[in-house]
Amino acid sequence: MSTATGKNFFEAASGWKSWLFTLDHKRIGLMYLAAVCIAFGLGGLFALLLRLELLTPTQLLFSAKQYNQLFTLHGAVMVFLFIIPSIPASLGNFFLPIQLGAKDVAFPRLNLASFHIYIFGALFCLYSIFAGAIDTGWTFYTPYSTQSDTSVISMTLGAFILGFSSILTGVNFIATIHKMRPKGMTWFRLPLFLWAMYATSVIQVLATPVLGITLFLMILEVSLGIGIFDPALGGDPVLFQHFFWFYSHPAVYIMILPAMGIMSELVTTFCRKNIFGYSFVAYSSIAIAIISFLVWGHHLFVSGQSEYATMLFSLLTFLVAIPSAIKVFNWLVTMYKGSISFDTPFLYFLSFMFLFSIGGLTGVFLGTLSIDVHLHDTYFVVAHFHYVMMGGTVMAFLGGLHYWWPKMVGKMYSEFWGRISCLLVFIGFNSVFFVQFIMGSKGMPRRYYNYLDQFQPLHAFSTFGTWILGLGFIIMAVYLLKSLKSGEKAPDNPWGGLTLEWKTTSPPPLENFETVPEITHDPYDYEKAGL
Amino acid sequence: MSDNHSHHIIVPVKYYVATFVALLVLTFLTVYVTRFDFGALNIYVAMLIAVMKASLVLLVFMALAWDKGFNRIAVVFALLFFGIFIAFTMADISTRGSVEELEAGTHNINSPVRPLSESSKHNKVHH
Amino acid sequence: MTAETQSLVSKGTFLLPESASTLSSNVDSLFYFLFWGSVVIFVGMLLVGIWFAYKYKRTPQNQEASEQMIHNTALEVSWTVIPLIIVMIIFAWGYKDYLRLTVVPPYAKEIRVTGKKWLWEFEYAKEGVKLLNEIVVPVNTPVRLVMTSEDVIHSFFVPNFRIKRDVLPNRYTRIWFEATEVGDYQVFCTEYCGDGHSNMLATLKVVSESEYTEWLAAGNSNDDLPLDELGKKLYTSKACNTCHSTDGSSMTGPTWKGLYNSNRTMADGSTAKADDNYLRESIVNPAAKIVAGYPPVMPTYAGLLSDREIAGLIEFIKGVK
Amino acid sequence: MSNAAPVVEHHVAHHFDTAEQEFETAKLGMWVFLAQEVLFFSAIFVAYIVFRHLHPEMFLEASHHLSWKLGALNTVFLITSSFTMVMGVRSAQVNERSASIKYLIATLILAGAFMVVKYIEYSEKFHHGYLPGKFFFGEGSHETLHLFYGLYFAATGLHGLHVLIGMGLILWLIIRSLRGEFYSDYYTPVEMVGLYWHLVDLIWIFLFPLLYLVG
Repeated sequence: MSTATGKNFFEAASGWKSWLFTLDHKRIGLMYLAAVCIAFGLGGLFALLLRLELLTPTQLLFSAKQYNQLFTLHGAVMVFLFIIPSIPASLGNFFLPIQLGAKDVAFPRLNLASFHIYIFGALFCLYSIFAGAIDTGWTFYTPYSTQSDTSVISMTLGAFILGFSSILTGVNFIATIHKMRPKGMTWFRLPLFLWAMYATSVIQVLATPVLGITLFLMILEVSLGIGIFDPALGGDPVLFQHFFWFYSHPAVYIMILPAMGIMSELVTTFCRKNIFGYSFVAYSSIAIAIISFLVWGHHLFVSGQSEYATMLFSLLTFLVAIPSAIKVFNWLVTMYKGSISFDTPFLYFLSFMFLFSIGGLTGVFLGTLSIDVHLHDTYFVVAHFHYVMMGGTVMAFLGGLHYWWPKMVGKMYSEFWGRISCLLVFIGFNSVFFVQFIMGSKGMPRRYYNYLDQFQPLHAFSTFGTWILGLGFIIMAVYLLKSLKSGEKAPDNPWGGLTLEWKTTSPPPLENFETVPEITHDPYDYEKAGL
Repeated sequence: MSDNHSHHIIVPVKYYVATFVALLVLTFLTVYVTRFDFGALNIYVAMLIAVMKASLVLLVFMALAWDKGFNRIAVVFALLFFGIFIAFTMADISTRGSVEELEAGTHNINSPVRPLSESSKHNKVHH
Repeated sequence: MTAETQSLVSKGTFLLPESASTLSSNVDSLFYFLFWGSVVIFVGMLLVGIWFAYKYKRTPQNQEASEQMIHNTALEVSWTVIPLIIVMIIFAWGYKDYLRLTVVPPYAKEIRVTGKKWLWEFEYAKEGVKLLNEIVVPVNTPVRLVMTSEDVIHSFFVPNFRIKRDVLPNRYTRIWFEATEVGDYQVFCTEYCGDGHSNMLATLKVVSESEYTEWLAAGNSNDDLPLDELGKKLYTSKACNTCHSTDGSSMTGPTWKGLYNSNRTMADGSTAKADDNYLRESIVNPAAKIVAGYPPVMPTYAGLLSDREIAGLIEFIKGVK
Repeated sequence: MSNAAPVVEHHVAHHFDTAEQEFETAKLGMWVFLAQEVLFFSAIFVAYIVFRHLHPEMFLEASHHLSWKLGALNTVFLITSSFTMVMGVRSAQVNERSASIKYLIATLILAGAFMVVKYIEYSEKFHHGYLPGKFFFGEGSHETLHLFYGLYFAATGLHGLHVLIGMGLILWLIIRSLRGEFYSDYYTPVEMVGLYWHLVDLIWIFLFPLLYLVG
């Protein structure tokens, strides 16, 4: 039905309804992108404020309760509103069908519905911020959450609703990858980003419903007191932790797998080289997805979980380190004998490699039982998961954002400012979080409003780092928004990428391709592509 | 890579009727067996019948018996992770506290702890 | 916030606080094994990365990859299998020490611990001693703590001993240690439990066997202090300062500044004058009168404070103006 | 039945190549969604197993408070409705529109009957104070009985919600069927709702013996 009019998808329709009720995966992806960026800004603001409070060992700006609300909201907004949908729902939505060579996702209306559900859930979360912000920590541990006088129900309801948005996106992507591949696009010709998205979707579909039912039971617990999580009524608070982490540990891989997918795209394009060990990288995504379901109990090593279960979970936790390590080694070797160009996206690739390696190696410390006893619930854990989540996922998200920005909006950003901001983000991030490893192993517990005076120099250093980090992000926001207005027009293939999105115009037409390209070789085969 | 050659399966009515009858019989059976006490096995008998009923519904009513590979895999994976959820949670619940009963040698732990008398002797030497 | 405990940051090794129990050195050796192992792997990868980035950067001469190396099974298998073996060794090592940390020697001395918002209560059942936010143990003696919570989940953490265990309501959890060095050690609550979480601290005093016996015999009294100084001491040691300020600011509970003999309005609308009897009742039976605007969260101190200590606190409150 | 309504022909959505691809994709999506549903209910079953393990005798007592007769009746209702549903789908497959509509209406009625019985059971429980958690004031020799009822209401309530959603979907099918939108080449929604409905039945097949019979 589409005609080769030369119009891109922006020009295909106009008016706010053409966005809010669009069935085009590209527009939905961009709306998600805007939404997650706003959520990131909000979560980042909370982070700046709570780090500011920690500049001194005692009260500086906020009361203890306000501080507790700040770190809870920081966690909840970053996890549920930003990082879970960050890559899959925005960049994934935009590029999954294009890289596949399809006209759209399998269920466009479901895709729109999941965006609307996301907005609806986000509104619930925002409402809860103004109606007595929740102070339970983003993990909602019982019985604290059943006793808290803050808006526990509206925040959990928000997270419950957001969960369905995530599930529906997962269903959609699985069906798309299975059924929408054009002729020639075999499983082993899929770009590695799609393998990662597929593995992510499997986790979204199989793990997120457990979060749904857990939060549902928790809402019943708070409102009706059904008692299964409440020790005062004969329930077991550790059971809540099992339920919660059955979702929330695999959720960590919902966050990192798409990031790993982006890494594979970046390293091949900017080294002009075929990926080293395609099948190992692809299968390791699936392996991570499956093993991720078997390790949730490592969050409960000191929670009163049985020692036998603890042993089992620790053993399996070590297994999940292997496929992650395989990926990192493969990316590193892909650089060998390449032609490496240090454009902004590749700088993010290097940042990811540096930071994610630290995050991964410190994860081994935490998986080790005797050491976890000491490090559990200290700043070491805070630093570890920020190195993985922010050093990993956010760096990859930014790498992907810069990589695909010209394709999405058809404009180039300032390369100079791109590199400056990447450098600031990298330096700022390390200043904030590296000292937290030391604080943690020295015994500083997390979620502390006041702390011992002796920790102040380290805390202050960390707080100064947030300002560098914040500056990096402000610069980024400025040059990206500026490029929308006055950026140079982007060529169709600015980086020399081989995957299908670079074979259509920037920005792509309504149905992605004027003519669907023929797929005759592997996604990163620079020899056959004859570039 | 769509499979254009496959056709919709139209299952003969007799299969549906037979399944329906079997389900009713099994429902009757599951109620009937509660008259007998198998002790701890009660739950397994009930679950066995429930699994048989569920398999009938899945295979015939939901046509998995004639369906494509992936739809079966989806079900298998859902049940697999459901099973893991139960097994691992129960691995905790049912073994809690049992490590307390361990004798120090069971896990080949060379406990660094000395008997009290020895410890107090040590103490005197120390000071 | 200050603590008279041994410094966590300045003492000890590069990354860990001073080790002071029989098992902490085991934990530390594995920690440093992992640490140096990680440093070697990380620096190795970093050097390889820098070398590649330098050698193969895009130049007019190097516009295309010089060789498309896409697979090497030996390499792939080796970096799958070798890490697997290494992590399995780490797992076994960690589990062995974990069991040592967990399995309590049967002849350990038992102390009961109760966590509640936001204080630690220690009860020596045999000796009939009850302490608040302070625990005294003899050196070189295994001690078992049997812990429970009265409200939400707390967690008992002694960094110098490398031990930590959650404290759950309606259930007992156990932890044990054998201190090897005399000194004062910091106890933290490490499971988030609300506004006073970061003030839920305690001091663990390790004393010599003889001092311990003396301490038990002396019955833990503060008889020699004047009343108001005793109150001042108790204000921090019994964690009153978690919820009550002396500078007029409103925390979880009302401030003590100008409290004495002031008129108080209760949540139910009644009023009362904050005289000695009112203060005493507020300490031993806090739920009897709740000042308007404050949550009814204060635990009772009946049995935890002697009459003289209560009198000391009242004297201290009188002095805060 | 308004068999007179002409067949409304279905157009394959623009991003699919063939009707076959469209159907297969929808079916695969539905199965993935059902996998999600299984895990959605999973935590309730896990909680059931955990608390049954911890309080076996309390569960024994509690299950005697439930009427196995009403439970069995409801089981028969749901199994029958599954049968009528599958016949409704089959009739659509072979272009027998009026039969399809009749079967769908039968399914709807059976689902309604299930909810009526559920209502009778619930009001009886409310009357005797067998309520979840803190509202519990029923009689019983175990003081943890409220835990069972917490689970009972969570499980049956959630299942009942699924039945209600299913009834809405079946009603929607009936309306679309009457408009002549389903025929042998296009009956995707009927098939999908059918799958969903069988899953609702499946869950009840397990809930019935676990809650009413095992003791």
